[in-house]
Amino acid sequence: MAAIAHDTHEDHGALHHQFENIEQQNDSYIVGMWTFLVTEVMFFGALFLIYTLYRSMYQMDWYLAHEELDVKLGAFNTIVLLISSFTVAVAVRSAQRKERGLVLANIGITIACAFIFLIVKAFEYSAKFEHHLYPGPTFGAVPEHLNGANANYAQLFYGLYFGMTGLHALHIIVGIIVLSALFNLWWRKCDSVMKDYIPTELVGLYWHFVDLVWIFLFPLMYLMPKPH
Amino acid sequence: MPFNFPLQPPRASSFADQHDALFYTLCILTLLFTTIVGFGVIFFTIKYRKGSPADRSRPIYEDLRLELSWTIIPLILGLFIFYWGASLFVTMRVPPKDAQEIYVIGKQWMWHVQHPNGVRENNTLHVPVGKPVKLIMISQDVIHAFYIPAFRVQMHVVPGRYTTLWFNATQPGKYHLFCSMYCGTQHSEMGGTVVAMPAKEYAEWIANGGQSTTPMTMEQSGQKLFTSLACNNCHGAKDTVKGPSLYSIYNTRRRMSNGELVLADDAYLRESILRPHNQLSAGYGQEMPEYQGQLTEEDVIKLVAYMKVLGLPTAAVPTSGTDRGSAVTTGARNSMTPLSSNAIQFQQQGENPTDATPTSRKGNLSVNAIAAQQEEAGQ
Amino acid sequence: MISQPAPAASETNYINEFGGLKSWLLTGDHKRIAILYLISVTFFFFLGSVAAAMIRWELTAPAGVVLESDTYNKVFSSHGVIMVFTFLVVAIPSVFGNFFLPIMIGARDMAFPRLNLLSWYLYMAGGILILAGMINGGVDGGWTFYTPYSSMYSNSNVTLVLTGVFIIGFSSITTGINFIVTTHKMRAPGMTWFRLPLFVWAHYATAVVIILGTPVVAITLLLVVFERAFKLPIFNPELGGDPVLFQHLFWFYSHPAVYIMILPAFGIISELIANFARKRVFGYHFIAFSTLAIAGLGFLVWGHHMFISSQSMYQGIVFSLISFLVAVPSAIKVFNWTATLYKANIRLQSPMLYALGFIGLFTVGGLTGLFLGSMGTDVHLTATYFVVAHFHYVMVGGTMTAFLGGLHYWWPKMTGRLYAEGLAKANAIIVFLGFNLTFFPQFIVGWLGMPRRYHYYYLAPEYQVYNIMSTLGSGFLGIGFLLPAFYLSKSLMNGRKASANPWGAHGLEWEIPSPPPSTNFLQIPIVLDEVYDFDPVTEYEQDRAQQAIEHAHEHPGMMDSHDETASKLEEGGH
Amino acid sequence: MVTTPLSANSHGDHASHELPFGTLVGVLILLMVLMGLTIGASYITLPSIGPIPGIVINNLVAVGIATVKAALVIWFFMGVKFASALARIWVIAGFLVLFLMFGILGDYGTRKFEQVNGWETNVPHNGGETALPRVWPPEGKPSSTPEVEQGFRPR
Repeated sequence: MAAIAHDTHEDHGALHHQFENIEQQNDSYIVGMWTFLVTEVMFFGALFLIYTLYRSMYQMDWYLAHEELDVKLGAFNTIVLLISSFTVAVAVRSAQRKERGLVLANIGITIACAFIFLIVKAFEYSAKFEHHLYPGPTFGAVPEHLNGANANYAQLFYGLYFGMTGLHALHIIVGIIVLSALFNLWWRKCDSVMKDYIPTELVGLYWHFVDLVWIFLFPLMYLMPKPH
Repeated sequence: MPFNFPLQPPRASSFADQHDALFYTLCILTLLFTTIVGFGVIFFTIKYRKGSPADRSRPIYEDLRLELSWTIIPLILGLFIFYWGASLFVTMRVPPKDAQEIYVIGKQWMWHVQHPNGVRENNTLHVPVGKPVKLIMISQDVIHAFYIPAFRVQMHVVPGRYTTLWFNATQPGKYHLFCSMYCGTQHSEMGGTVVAMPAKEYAEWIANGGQSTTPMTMEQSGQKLFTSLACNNCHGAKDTVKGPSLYSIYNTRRRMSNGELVLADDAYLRESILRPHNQLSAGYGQEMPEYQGQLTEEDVIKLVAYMKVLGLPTAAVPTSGTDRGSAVTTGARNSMTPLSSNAIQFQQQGENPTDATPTSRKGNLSVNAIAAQQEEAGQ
Repeated sequence: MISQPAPAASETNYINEFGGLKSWLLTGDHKRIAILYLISVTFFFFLGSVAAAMIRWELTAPAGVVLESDTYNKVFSSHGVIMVFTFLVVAIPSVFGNFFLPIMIGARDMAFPRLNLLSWYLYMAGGILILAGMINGGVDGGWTFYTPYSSMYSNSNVTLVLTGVFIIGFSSITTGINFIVTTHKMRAPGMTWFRLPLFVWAHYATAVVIILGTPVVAITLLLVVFERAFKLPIFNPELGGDPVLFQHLFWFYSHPAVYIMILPAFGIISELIANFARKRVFGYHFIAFSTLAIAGLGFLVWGHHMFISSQSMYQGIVFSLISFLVAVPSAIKVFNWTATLYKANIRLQSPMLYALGFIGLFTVGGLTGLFLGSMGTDVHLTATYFVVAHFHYVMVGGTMTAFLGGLHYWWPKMTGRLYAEGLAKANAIIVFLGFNLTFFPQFIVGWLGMPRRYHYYYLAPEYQVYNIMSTLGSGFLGIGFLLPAFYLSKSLMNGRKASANPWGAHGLEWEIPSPPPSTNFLQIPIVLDEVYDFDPVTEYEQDRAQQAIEHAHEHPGMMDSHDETASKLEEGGH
Repeated sequence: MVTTPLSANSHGDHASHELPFGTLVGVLILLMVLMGLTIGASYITLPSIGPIPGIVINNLVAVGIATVKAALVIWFFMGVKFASALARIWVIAGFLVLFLMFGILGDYGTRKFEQVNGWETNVPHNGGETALPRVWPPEGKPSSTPEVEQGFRPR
């Protein structure tokens, strides 16, 4: 059977021994990736749950605390991530069309975007650290940066801020590693990616998820409406 | 070592009977179904064992009626039990308006109880029989759980949130009081006695500011103070990071932080209770709160008397059972002394979470164990 | 099933085809990974049992025997953490699921072999971290790690151990992904959903629960780690955080986790009952769907662990209601297994003994669950030894018994060797009796009000007698767990070679040689017949014939009706 | 060749799944526009509608827009549009269980109906001194959010 499968599809990558044919293999990888993304959804979901609860408890203090975050930087980062998500989509498309140049270009742009995002984030973090807005005994040592928010609830807010954006940044870093590996494979014209678009697609799916998380993080962290 | 086989806890509250009714109903159901299944398994296993001459023609593999019957019947039974349990739970959860309120603070590792008129006691709860009592509880550090098996009541005591618990004691007597939520080293010792007394006696007891009317030796009342002020939280059987051990300290020479040797006589003990920071034992900071103005001279004498016998061969320690009700009584001394002392301790812990002060309880145990056994003998 | 060339033809199998430690540590073969898992979970189970023995010994006296309270707290916490996170959650899926799920559906391997191997390495990494934490200083707080104790007050190695648990969580996630994709995508031609053995159904449901539940506890425990390491004040009540929120998130996983532990056991028991009763499982569809129902409803009952934890009374009522609903599918299973025995041909071989024991113990365990699901009684019984007993009836009496049953059932297939059946039968009985002696007294002492996790109970010395009984039983139980280690490992050295199908069981795994070849199937089978395709009548006649022949050999010369049937069968029979 | 059951929901040749470049660009632009919308919406305070306070509506709008953006990414960029039924089931299952988990909030929503009064007010002798040793309410501006008044924590 496996032999037959090979005959019907000349233009695909290696068929692993446990699979019967290439559809089975591709489908398995896609479904597997989605299953993994579902676990990621639950992973961040718990954090969003905590966020929702505490924000509903301490609306005003959190509003005051969040005024310290820089919406402009946040928006800029959102744009960067959206673009990167787009370029990855294009990369996958080009991978399906086997246009190596386009793939390389788009993956390159994506990696660049990821780095820009991280750099901006680094600036934001360092500012918070200067203003003693990181959780811990010295939190709120510079009271004017609390904007009059209750120090304890503000600390809760920044705890979640660092927790969630930090985990997201971690995912970005992992993304950079994976994307670079993919880029390398395309660069070296490996069959595993040249003949089979699935690896590109999988990395794409992961990157889109990272983007998804930020799509929710941005309004929740940076854009709290004033309680009234 | 009592080797009788107790089969049910005492029933001492109005909940106990309702609760036990449900409990035994469930026991019967369990017995019933276990018997059905067990009998079925054994019977079939024998009848249809390999090669047994039983008729196996026309075996059945699916039978909707059968499936539905053992889906529906357990479901109905379950819903019935659910309704019963839930309604009982609601009665247990919603205290009556006229319930007398008693305030409980849980902290590592003691229960601090405060009666409405300010009478305080530790690890002991005196309640009137026949009157609904509502406990308003909160924890100072970790989550504890206030559990009185004889009353069939249990509730978590959570930091940062008040929880309530109410019951209506029906039988006078002494019952177990446990902390049933793991809370650290001495979790298993964070318990004591619930004393249910007739309303009249309770009124007297309250009126006497929590003194049990029976006279006590100086050592006994000293021990009561010692526990009620939570001295043993820091001054255990061995020296710990929090405080030096006071066991058989009397008439020993102590090295002070300034290097000099001091004889631990009555004067020294009194001084270091009232103004501990004047003479710090070597290696200890100023953790201990000053009791100057918090304790009467009488209280101090009682404490010193207790310290004289503390840590001697336990037989020599005159104890008063587990009735360790506090003796902090009148007006000026109604301030929150024992609490504020722990307040300092708590804030230190808050800043330095990992400092949870493991202390050996073996020494302390001997005293309590004696007490427990005496209580056993008493009952 | 059509397919396989004559079994036992192939001499090379997954064990001897490649040699050397490296070939094991870098293998992608699901069977070898299962063996790696078997060794590691056995090791961890041993450690957990040692901790259990220490607990039991310490509880024989009201004021403790040797240990300090701190040590005792660390011992019972280690017992909980090791048993739950490194044994119960992992054992059956990662050993038997890994080994037999692909074979049962007629696949050559898991969908993602390298992911499968990764999951073992993650498991070992997590396990080693946990052990490291326990060796240098230990950990306390119990396996539930309630905040704020675990996050702010415990001065033990909570951080290290929780990191280990976090990593193990990802190990089971990868296993879950593998199971789901494999079950969906790798089934052999003709292996329709309703031809799947119930073992596969159970593992599919388990995988779904793992996928959806584990990440939640992973992030929750990670937040506790962050709180300890970076002062991230998520559950800190001093800053307005809510410690009860931790319990919500923790139980949102940890109640479904109970089903992660018991569903695979259901799967094994269904296999054993069907194959040793020589009869298709009664109500196959009901068992299959009840498995899914349990997996689904299991996500809606986490609050029944929190009736008295200051959770809202109203939500508590909802949780209690759903808890009673989830009890029904379990009842369905038990009744169906019992009904399967009707008009069957029951062989009381060692795996079957474990299976029958399971039915009894799980029935008690499940029914005592009602005491805790009904809110009124839960108020008194929760956090006492009643809960401990209930949990152990389900987990030790259920999962552990099923694990032993499965181990005995598949040992010949996994190793190609037969063990001493007599000893195995005796052991099954020892385990059953020892277990009941250990844990039934705990029901009573819990009902009397002895709180769990208590080191001293000198305040209530009347509990002692039951604790002593329990400790006695645990001795027998210990023997029951050591004996198999002895005779199974002995069988490896000088056990008789096992045929492809020593039990006369039904299922794809019994149509390939034992031990199986590296690719399981020389050619992918095409499944044509139904699952558990036994016919009781013919089975019965064959049994009679066999008996007759044995009988004839015992008493040559004497002729009786048996021999006639026998000769008849030998002419026209097989 | 024997058809394996998976081919029931497998989609033959994946190469046919590529989106037209225009669509991708369109989605990107749409996402940008929506982002601008969120930022704008966060600065205007919406009026309350009936019982629902305006702040809630503000939040709903913000989350709603984010959800639309997420849907766009999932549907087009991540190609669920073409993914197998199985993959779609997983997407749905994931968000469904996430939704279930938010049932945790039900606890906090219903708890206020049985709120427990603290004792400062009704302990006569200690003049409203809190029984809690820690400074409570904590330093800083006392919070003015309605939820807090409703007894999420002792006041």
